[in-house]
Amino acid sequence: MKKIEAIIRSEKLEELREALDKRGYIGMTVTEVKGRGKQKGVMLEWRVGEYRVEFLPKIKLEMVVEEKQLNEVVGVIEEVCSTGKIGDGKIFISNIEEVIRLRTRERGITAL
Amino acid sequence: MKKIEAIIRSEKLEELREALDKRGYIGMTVTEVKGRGKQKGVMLEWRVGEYRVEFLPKIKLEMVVEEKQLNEVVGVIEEVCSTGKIGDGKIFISNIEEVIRLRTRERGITAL
Amino acid sequence: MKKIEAIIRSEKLEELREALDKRGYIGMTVTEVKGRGKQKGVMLEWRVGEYRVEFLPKIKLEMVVEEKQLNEVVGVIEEVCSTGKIGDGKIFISNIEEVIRLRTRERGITAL
Amino acid sequence: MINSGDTAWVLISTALVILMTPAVGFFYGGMVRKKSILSTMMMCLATLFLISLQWVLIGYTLAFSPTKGGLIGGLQWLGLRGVGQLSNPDYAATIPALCFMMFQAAFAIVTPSLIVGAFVERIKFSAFLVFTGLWATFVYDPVAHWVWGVGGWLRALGALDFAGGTVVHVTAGFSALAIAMVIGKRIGYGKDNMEPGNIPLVVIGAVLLWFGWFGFNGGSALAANGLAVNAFVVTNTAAAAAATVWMILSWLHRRPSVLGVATGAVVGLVAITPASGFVDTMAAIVIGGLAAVISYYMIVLRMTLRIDESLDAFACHGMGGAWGAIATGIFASKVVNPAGADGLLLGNPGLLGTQVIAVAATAVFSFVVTYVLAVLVDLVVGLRVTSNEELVGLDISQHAETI
Amino acid sequence: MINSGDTAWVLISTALVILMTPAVGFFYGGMVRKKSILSTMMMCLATLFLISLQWVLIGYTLAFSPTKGGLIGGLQWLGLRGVGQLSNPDYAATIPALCFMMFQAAFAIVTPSLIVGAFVERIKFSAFLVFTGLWATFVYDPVAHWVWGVGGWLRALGALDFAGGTVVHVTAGFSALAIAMVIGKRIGYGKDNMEPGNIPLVVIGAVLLWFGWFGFNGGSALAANGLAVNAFVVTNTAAAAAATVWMILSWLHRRPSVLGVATGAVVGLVAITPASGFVDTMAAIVIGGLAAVISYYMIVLRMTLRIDESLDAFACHGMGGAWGAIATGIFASKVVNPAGADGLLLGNPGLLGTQVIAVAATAVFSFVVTYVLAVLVDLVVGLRVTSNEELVGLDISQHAETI
Amino acid sequence: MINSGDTAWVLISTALVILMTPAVGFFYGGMVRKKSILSTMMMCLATLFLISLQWVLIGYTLAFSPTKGGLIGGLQWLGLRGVGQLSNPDYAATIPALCFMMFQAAFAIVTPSLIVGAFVERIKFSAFLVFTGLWATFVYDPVAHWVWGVGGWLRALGALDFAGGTVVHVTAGFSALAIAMVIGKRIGYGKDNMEPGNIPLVVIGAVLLWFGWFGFNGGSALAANGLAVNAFVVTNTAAAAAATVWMILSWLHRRPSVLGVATGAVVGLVAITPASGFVDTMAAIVIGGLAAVISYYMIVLRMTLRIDESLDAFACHGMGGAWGAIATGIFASKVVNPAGADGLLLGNPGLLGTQVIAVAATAVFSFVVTYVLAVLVDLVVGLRVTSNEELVGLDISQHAETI
Ligand SMILES: Nc1ncnc2c1ncn2[C@@H]1O[C@H](COP(=O)(O)OP(=O)(O)O)[C@@H](O)[C@H]1O
Ligand SMILES: Nc1ncnc2c1ncn2[C@@H]1O[C@H](COP(=O)(O)OP(=O)(O)O)[C@@H](O)[C@H]1O
Ligand SMILES: Nc1ncnc2c1ncn2[C@@H]1O[C@H](COP(=O)(O)OP(=O)(O)O)[C@@H](O)[C@H]1O
Repeated sequence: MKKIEAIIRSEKLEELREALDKRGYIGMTVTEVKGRGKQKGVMLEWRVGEYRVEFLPKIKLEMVVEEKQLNEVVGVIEEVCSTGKIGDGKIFISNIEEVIRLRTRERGITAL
Repeated sequence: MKKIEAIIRSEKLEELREALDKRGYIGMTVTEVKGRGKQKGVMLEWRVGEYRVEFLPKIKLEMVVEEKQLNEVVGVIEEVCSTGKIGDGKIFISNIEEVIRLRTRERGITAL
Repeated sequence: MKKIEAIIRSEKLEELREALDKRGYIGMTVTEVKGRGKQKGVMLEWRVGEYRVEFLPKIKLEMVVEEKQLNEVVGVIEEVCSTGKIGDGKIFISNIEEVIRLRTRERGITAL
Repeated sequence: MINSGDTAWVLISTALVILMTPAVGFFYGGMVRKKSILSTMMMCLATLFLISLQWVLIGYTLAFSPTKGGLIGGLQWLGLRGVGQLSNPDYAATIPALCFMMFQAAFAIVTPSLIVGAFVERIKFSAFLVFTGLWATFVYDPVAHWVWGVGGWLRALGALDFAGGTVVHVTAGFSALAIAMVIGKRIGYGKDNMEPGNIPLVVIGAVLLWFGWFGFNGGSALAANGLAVNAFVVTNTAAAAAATVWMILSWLHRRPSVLGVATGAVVGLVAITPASGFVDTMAAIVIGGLAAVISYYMIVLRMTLRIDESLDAFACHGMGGAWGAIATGIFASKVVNPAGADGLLLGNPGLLGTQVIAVAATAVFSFVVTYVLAVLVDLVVGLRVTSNEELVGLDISQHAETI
Repeated sequence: MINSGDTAWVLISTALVILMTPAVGFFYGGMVRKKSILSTMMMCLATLFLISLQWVLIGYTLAFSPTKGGLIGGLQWLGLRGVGQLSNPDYAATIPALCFMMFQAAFAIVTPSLIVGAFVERIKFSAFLVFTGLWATFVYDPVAHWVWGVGGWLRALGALDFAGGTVVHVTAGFSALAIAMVIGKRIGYGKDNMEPGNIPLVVIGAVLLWFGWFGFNGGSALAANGLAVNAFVVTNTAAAAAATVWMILSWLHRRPSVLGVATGAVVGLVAITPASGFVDTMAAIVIGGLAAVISYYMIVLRMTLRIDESLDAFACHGMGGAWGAIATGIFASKVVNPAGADGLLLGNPGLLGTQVIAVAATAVFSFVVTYVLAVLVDLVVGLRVTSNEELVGLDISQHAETI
Repeated sequence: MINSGDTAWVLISTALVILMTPAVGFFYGGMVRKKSILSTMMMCLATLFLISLQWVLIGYTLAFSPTKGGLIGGLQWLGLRGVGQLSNPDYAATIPALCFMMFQAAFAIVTPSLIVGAFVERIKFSAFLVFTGLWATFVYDPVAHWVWGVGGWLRALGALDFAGGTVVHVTAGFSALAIAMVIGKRIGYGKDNMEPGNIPLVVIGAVLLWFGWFGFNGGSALAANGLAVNAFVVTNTAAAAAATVWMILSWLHRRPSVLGVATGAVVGLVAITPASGFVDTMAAIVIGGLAAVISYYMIVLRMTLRIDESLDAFACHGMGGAWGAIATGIFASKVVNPAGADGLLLGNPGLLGTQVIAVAATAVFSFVVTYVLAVLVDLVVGLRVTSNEELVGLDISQHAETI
């Protein structure tokens, strides 16, 4: 199984969730994170003048999927989350050795 | 070394921490996340009527352990966090190549 | 590619970001987490007396880097974040199989 | 003759009512998504700044100086010329004219802030400022003159509005509906969940509104006398009754929520506003209780019709104010206020008719003029932010800030 | 004759005291775990709704209408019949009777909200509503009659309670202890950490309580006169003294915390309440300072005994109110209030005896009746949510909301 | 003779002003980083406790009892001896002397809390307490005597300060600059971003300040009369004008922020303070509008100079207060206040000269004495926490608490 970790723009989450929902991908975990990349930060207003915030709020979406689903899911994320502007985010893919569903104590792919 | 990533019900954290404590598992990192799975979301009250919240607050607990400890820790988590009701959560297990304790700059298992 | 996951003291983040910045490491994602380790918790004041908080606020910094950069980045983190006192934190290193830059849909090292 | 007790009471009441405008900002701000909380609070604050200036410069004279044919005041008191520390017995014999002016200022300020609920999370801040300035001048000031100005045509007709059921709530509510229709729905409305960003902030807002309303209604007696006390008591009672009924309605449906009771309380406060100087405590229970039922089901209807009048200023203020004005026609009693009139239940159906006319006139006028103003502002300035700005949230896009 | 200055003062004081009930909600709400903040605020809001109605319907007549044997008022003023815009010289000669009624309403409302601290995070919302309605009727109303009603037996005995040390704080505090014993500890009490969920909200609550207390004590003069001023000054002074002492005590222990000084301030306000119309500023320093010591160590004791009277209404209000009532017997002076009495320090030990009787009677009565009511409600409705609902938190389980 | 209306007004005004001290805590607390929010609120709360006690014990007599050569009051009223429920016509003929004392207490309390902005996030709590106690006694009390005490030398000179432009704002602002220079910059200042931790809390603070300021300025008439009303009206107007101008300035620069308008409003309130009993509404627009320009560019300058006077008490209060005092010399009019004087625009340049002297004297005195006190406290107690404590944040390190 593979873990897809996508750092995306916060405002894209709802649309992405729906797009994944439609193709039957329900299970996922999201975290509010702060990110920094090409888009180095943002200038915010202070009482007078502004200050740089070095980290921007982003959403980290984690999904563990079967290997054969990997491409489809990545495709959907690319579809929805690429705007072509700096700050779109990244996807990281890594290996997951085992999954356990706590409710049923099932293991492996059926536990997804 | 293995990383155990458990998505559990928030209200189980205290109990789980104690159970792990008792067996000598102290080191862990927890994050407040929002999850979505079989238990698709929850209906919350608005001023009138209700609305669906697509993501539920969950706790992500991360523990890096030696391979030989893996089964014991997973067992404790299953013990404490399975209620048999939808929303119990999942455990994901993956490989960790190196650990460093910042305080001492130790590496490997002794750094856990 | 490797993922460096460092659990550090919150107050070290700004310094670390700058140190990494100087060497050209810009991309990173940070999460506010709560941790527990040797430093078992902290006593906080209640109206009268105190209570133990079992988890302490920490920062989790995630960076995906090329393998050849690994040592340099780990070195910088050690440099900045080791105070020698309990609670300095840990670094976990794991493998990342693929990276995708959403903006350009580039894959692999160039996407970092 | 200036009476120090009356002046003390109207002054503190004025402070309480001024506090209500930011309180609306807390109440509304907590109900929108996290990315637009500051923007929502900001609009209410900006209303306070803008109308504070508009009122002393031009608003007060348009609303209260000697009438032009019952429709609008003149320019005699432009820039407060001649409005001083002596009393003006036309309006309040025992307090300085400047004190009456300021009490009225607080009403002129809070009213447009209520409309903010209609267009949160999608309006351009510049467009909002322009709209609010125009609205105060072309909707609020004339209606205030009709109902409260000496010689105003609704006042002459005998319409009763103790503290602003028509002037404040009907105008704001129907205007909210109009501008919501012009600006259109939020992206994702009816599909995405629109979680309230900060419910404790809603409660802080609601509580300060309740607190401020004692000045709103109690101060409208313009004296610290039995009538002020009556208004105070019925205000508290109606709010309690409405909150209780709302709690029951939502419990019947599923669960009694904090958002629900906070809304119910505000609706009760709205409904008792026009009646508070004319009805007694037992009537207040009925007025408040029924107001909750009316507004509750109006929200249900509004949602069914999929109109994104986002925070229900129409259902709460428009309908609540209309019901309160009509209820005044039913429950008013000269025992409570000899300077008022008896209502339907005391055998005088005429008052009810007058009240209905007052509600209809202010509702239609507010809706139509606001619709026109909104279309105009949309043409000239553009009402709405870009969809990208909307998705990012107004806090960042309009104010470069985050909570 | 109605005096406008007195009326203005009592009206605004009433508004201040009404603000205190939601303020208790903020104070308590910020002290519980994040999952039950809204539920805690909701209970205080619901107290405001419920008792606002209970009081105008039945509470006021039970507490203040002509006595039945010194124990309870009659039903003469049911639904406020005959309570109007003229004054009732039995209670306050210079303000409308309706004004006195409303000022008292605010006290009747805030008192049960104090008990909320005893059962947060585990009570069923329905059970809470039933309990609160019963408690107001069977505990508060009689005790208010005893102490403040014309003909009430403690009043007849000469007990002094300027603003509710016994009527408000002793009743609430001892009742909190009783119901905490019936409902039992929270799951995990003494084991899990029970982190306060929002300390700034605690501060907002404490600050609004301090602010409201000027109306509570100052308004109890029922006139804007020197006595009101005295009450105002000693109120501020006692709060400051108590907060300072609490700060020192917690510093000696380890660190001066915000939670600590906020608590200390409230304890000082509680303790000065019964005394505020009878003692001078220097006495206020002593009363407030000692109150902090007493309540501080009472919390230590309570924790040692592992009683989950969760937010220490007993230690703060029960003990603070008792100490204040007794201190009145020690420090009272006819120089401050000729209509009062001299206390022990001015050579009149009799007053101290009377005060002790008043405290003992209200404490025992409150504890016993509350215990019985709590057991009854537990039998009929069930006091406690299921353990699953408790673990999930009352916000979701009782109100389907999250902050 | 005690007048009940005047007493009611000054009492409620006092309550409003006392509310301002914690409001400063919210305003400042929301502007610092998350790790020191509680510490910032705590310092303002502690000011309230400490100076409440200092004032009744020693402060009031130093500031207001019969003069020692125009420089300081005597010890005649130590511990409030002789300050009672009768009026003292030297200060206010129609309210109890104790009422005047308490109103003044609120001013003495709020002033040192303004200085907190200078040293947030790095001061040792113990050092803060010592400094504040000394400052109140050696800076505030003398200056209050000079300007407001019978026989005070600036009062004798004819300097006008209706509600504390010099006594409150110039002293606090110049003292803030002095202690900021002594304590030095925060670690990372000018390098790390110093994100405001909670902007809604800033708004709550600003709103309560605005609300409280009606008591601050309106109450300074010491009666509920036309002058109080005038002060009330110009207060609101100047705040609105300043907020509007600040909004425009920051919009010209980039975006109108909530932080900006909140600051603007406070600056307008500061500037109108000394003038509020002497100028009319149109002058208030000018005074408020220019105040925003002055303080805005003073912050720009302060940042350019890289002085970490962290929350700009100097730019906002020091400069705002100085400008307001000077503006009084320009715009004052005997039409508004026959007991005042005419200013420059009405042909009396003398007043302007006196005002400049008053500003200069209080500014220099405050700066110098504060500098000396700060150095002394640094030597004896140590002003600053360790760098580790600073990095962890003052909430944990000084108070063992987290939000
Ligand atoms: N090397 C990295 N490791 C971890 N997270 C990264 C890395 N590079 C970027 N990110 C995350 O991705 C987000 C978007 O990166 P950015 O460079 O701004 O986007 P893009 O280059 O796609 O326009 C960042 O905010 C950060 O959270
Ligand atoms: N495929 C997945 N990838 C990542 N997280 C998941 C996945 N499936 C479930 N989760 C997480 O596990 C939580 C529980 O899942 P759910 O399906 O509701 O539980 P269960 O099926 O065990 O009753 C979810 O809220 C989500 O956070
Ligand atoms: N085995 C582990 N798995 C996951 N996180 C851990 C583990 N051990 C420690 N941590 C994280 O590292 C942080 C620091 O650990 P701690 O033992 O206090 O530090 P140190 O031993 O370096 O002084 C903890 O707060 C926790 O977040």
